[in-house]
Amino acid sequence: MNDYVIPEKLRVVGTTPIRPDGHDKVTGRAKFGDDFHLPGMLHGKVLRSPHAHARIKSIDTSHAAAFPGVHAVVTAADFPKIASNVIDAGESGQIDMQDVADNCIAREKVFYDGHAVAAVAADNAHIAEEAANLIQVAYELLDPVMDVRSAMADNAPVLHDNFLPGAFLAPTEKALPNASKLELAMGDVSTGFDQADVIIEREFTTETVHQGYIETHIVTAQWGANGMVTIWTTTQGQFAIRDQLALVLELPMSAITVIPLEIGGGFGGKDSIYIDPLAVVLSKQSGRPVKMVMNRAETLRATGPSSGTYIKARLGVKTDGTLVAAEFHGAYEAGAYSGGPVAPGVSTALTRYNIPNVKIEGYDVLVNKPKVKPYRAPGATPSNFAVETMIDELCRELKLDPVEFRLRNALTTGDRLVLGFPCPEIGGVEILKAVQNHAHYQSDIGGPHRGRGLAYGFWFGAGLPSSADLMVNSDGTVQLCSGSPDMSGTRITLAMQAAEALGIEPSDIFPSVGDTASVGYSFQTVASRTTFATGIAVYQAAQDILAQMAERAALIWQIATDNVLIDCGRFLNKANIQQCFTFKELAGKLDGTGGPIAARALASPEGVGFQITAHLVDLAVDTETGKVDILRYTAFQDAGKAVHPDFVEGQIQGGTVQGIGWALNEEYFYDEAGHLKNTSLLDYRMPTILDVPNIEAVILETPNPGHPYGVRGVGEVPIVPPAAAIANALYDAAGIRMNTLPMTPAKILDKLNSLTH
Amino acid sequence: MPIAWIPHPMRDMTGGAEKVAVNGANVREVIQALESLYPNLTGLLIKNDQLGKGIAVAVDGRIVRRGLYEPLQSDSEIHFIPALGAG
Amino acid sequence: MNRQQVTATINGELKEFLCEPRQSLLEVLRDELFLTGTKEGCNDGNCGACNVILDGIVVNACCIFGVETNGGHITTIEGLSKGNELHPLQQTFLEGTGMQCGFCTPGFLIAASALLDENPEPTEKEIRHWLVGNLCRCTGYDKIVKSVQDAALILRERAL
Amino acid sequence: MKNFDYKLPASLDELTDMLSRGEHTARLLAGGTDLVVAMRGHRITPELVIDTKRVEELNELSFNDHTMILGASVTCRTVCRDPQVVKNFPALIDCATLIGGTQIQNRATLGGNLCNAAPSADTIPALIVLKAQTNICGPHGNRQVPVEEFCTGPGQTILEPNEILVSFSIPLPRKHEGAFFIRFIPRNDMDIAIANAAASIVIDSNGETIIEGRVAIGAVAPTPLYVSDVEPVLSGQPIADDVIAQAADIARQAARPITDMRGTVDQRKHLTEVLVRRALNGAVNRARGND
Repeated sequence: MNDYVIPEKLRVVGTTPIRPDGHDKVTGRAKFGDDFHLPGMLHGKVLRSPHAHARIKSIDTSHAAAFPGVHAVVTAADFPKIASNVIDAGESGQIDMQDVADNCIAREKVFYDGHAVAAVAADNAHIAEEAANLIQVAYELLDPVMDVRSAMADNAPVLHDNFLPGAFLAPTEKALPNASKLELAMGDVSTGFDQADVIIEREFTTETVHQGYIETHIVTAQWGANGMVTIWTTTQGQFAIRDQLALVLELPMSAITVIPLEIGGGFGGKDSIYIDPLAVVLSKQSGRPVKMVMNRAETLRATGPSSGTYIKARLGVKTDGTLVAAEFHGAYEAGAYSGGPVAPGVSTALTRYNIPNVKIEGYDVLVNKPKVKPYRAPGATPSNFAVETMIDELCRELKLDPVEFRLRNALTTGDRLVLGFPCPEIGGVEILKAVQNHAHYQSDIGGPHRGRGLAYGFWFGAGLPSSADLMVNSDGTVQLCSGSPDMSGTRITLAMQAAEALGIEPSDIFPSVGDTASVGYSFQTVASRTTFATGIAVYQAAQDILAQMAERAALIWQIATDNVLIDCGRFLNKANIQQCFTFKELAGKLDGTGGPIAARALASPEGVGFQITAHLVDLAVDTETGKVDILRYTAFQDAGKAVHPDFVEGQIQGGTVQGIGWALNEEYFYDEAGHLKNTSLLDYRMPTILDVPNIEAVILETPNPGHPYGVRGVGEVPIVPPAAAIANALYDAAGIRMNTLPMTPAKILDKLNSLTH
Repeated sequence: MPIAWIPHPMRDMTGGAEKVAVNGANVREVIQALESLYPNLTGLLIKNDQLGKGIAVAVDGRIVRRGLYEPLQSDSEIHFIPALGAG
Repeated sequence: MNRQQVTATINGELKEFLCEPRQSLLEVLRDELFLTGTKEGCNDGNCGACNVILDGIVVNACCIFGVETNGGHITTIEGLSKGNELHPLQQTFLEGTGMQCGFCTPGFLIAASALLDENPEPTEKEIRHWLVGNLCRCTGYDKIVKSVQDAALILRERAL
Repeated sequence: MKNFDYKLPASLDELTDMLSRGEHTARLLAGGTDLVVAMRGHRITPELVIDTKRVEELNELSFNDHTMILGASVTCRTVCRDPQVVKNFPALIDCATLIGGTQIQNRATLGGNLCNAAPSADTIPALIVLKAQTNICGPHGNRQVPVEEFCTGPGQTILEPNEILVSFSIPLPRKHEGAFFIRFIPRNDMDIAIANAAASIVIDSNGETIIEGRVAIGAVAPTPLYVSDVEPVLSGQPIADDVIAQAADIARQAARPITDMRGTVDQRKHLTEVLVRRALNGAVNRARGND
């Protein structure tokens, strides 16, 4: 696959047109998951396990079924018992559909507080809720295991009796009761550590967090008389929902149409099925469409989250600041079923530095919590927190400037990654130099108990399959339909790329998101991939449109197609440049020259541009209470090419604030029996508008040759460094080294107290 | 000849070799060549004629979508890496 | 069951509807009147997605029973613009990218409109204090604050 | 949510009459910001909900020479926008502007906050140090109870069946009196207090000696706590750091918190000391007119 020649001047890419879907969103007209109504629609409600780990002995649904207004009640017995079947689920990695089915409705055991056990469809949600509470379930309680270290200990309670611990490219190890192992290495760490002048080894723990989208999970399902199923839902991937539903319900994929509605945030958490199959079977049994809405408590108890972790790392450095060896051990919660973010988490732990001798171990660990889901740069925030705070410690120890230290060790284009292959074009050095030259870095911090922290972050991103359809209307406007749900403005960023390629204005293009019956297959909007990968599909479809248009011009002029010159929205006869059509003029002639023109492209681009970033934060700490106040925050990031700079800035700001929440206050709080205690947005403390300052975004552009306009993904990496940057600033402010997330006031106070005692 | 890089956990089975030059027009043929050189590897990379669970392939620095059927140049580098969850 | 008749002026129109006492104003708006612009994010007063103006003040529609609004005047997001003419806040949120997914946007717009009605020249601090009951998970808030500031400026210029 | 009947009485008599019929388990509805959520979570399941918004006595906000009468159903919003409250009771403004966001403050009431009787309730410590009395109306007549005696446990109050909280009587501040409320939460807003504290101080005209001081603390006991032991330590003493520190230490000792997901015993006791110290200093500043 060849690199693209990126044009020096771009006409549309890099501007900031208004998104076409925005008007409906500011007027309340946009249809999100719960805004969809069908005549005769019933409302479904799920009965969830109150226990973290238990065997289901019996379920009595008779009282619920007899409750007035109830039309259907389902349990796992109403669903096919499917065989193990591992599929590639995009950002969720490889998942076993048998696990997915069991997660949707528990069959033999419940594996977490909130695990679905039964569901009811009734005339309204109140009746459904009352009826669901009448279902009687007898449980045999089992000991739960709530953290990775307990789960890996000898004699730990085992979640899945038939669990086979996997090991990446190594014979399966039976030693661990609930964990699979992954190992990566390059060079020779023992030699490396022998060369080191300073070696530090540290341990870290981080708590489980949730993606925290404001719209919960909502689905409406209609079982048609002909056995065709229609789903209206809020999702990051309509095709993923369709495929998973088909596999879980043993239906042909073609029998299911998934219509994606607007999505009220996802961040990785809305990429797969939960209540969807329940709604389908309730609809089948009742003969009516069924809507199911998860409330906030259900969303926190049973969806998301992202892994809690235990990390142990060791770094070796020479006195001149050269990193010579690193060992990284990371155990990530998988939740109730295997398959968490351990691979990207540990693979990105050190990737941004060029370290010759590296050994990495990762563990994917089953615990009695919801099956973890991707969350913005899955797995990278905890590993970055560990490594970047250790780097800061080394800088202090060696009295080296934190930017200089990172510059000395920065991964540059062509350096080998821990995965083995050479790093493609990367602008890390440019990012670090931008930090050095920025007014924030050069400013005085001022005031007591104030500190400044820096952290450097990396994320791979992904390509994956995407589709785009373009259709030219006779007035010269263009319909653009992609298979990628739009979470934050990708309709306009795709339309801009089409406009750039076709030589027309973005306002001439109407972009939409297609359902599974009307557009080509696409993976989910995940992994910072839509503007990049679907953008390439759009670009390719646009090239096809231009070629077809050129044929029409050639036909009209009676010349060979090769003699048509395409120049920025104009078609010219090379031999006689007086003969010229604008895009619109030629579009008007399609009817008499062979009919309408459309093009479809399915792309699966491999030239993913890696994401690199540095975050700089100033904060103040109240040493009597442990409260942190973020004073100033600057995020530097390489966008490759910012298609819509306002939206790139928005991604950086939003991701950073999620990272600040993870750093300071967000955590799942389970009691000893494994009950989730903070099931509301009061106690699951996401940052409010008063908790963060303006995040200044500094966008750099080192083009990605794998994209026709140089685009890199931008969405994920902003969440990676905030925790480490804040921890480093806390050391600067108060002399404390934090080794846990979140860094709550209570933990900060404990550290401060241990300093004085 | 294409060069297959041996992932760290498999090097016990290749006598410590980090890189092995083997013939093959695509990834599948390279793996078959590796397996004939190192029978211990059999079953680790390919199961049921598919790449094993959790394994992805990078050819010349790109994580490729055609997996076993990715065509190779005579100087291609092949890396077997953990599937990053699209990461 | 015991459905009660309620009469309220909603977005300038007198509406009569029946609702069960247990139905929140949010449920009434969305499920009975199909005004689905008002959103449910938490259903316990902690996110602001369900903000509406009731008798001139901004409230969480999830924490009010529909029956409480008998005789009341309610403005929802659907009533913020005058016909097709957007409210300056709607314009600035649109042009200033004061939203990403757009789900929390109606709640922010309603709350911000109540602020600007009371305080035409709010400081950044006043804006942040006023909007603290509105959660946004996408934007990091900066562009929301700026959109409110820009709208305040437009409104002040119009008032001159 | 379980269904229920909803009534909107137009007078106190009508309200007490509805209650006294005793046909249903009834709850009074003021702002609803606690009640609606509790009913949705099945923590409270009344058969009858009586809306108090039309009852004049519960919505009164008036002043006479010595006292403010604050109806139980008066919202935080109304309190915060009343110039006389702002002038006379800045400590009430401190707490009324902290309860939830703007939308919650627009509905939430001080009477509701007291009757909800959460240990962490943010308005109760301020009401205590301001010497607020509750005016209670019931089948056996009216009675007045100091706010510090009103709550008896989490969610529990001294209200007898069919008794209702009508209003608060709060004495207007004396000369050189100042009061202050402060709480500690992990975020900057929208949280339940991990600990909170209110203080009121009367000082002499020289601004050097404490004539009287009161301290109340919250989220550190089953009910908001009036720390009566502080008063003798402050009375007649000079305004000095060590005096205030001693008072704060007494409050710390009076705190008997629990460990839960929001905070630990040690953290809460420590915070009580810090917050009481800061509240006393804040009150002194206000008493000196330096707000």
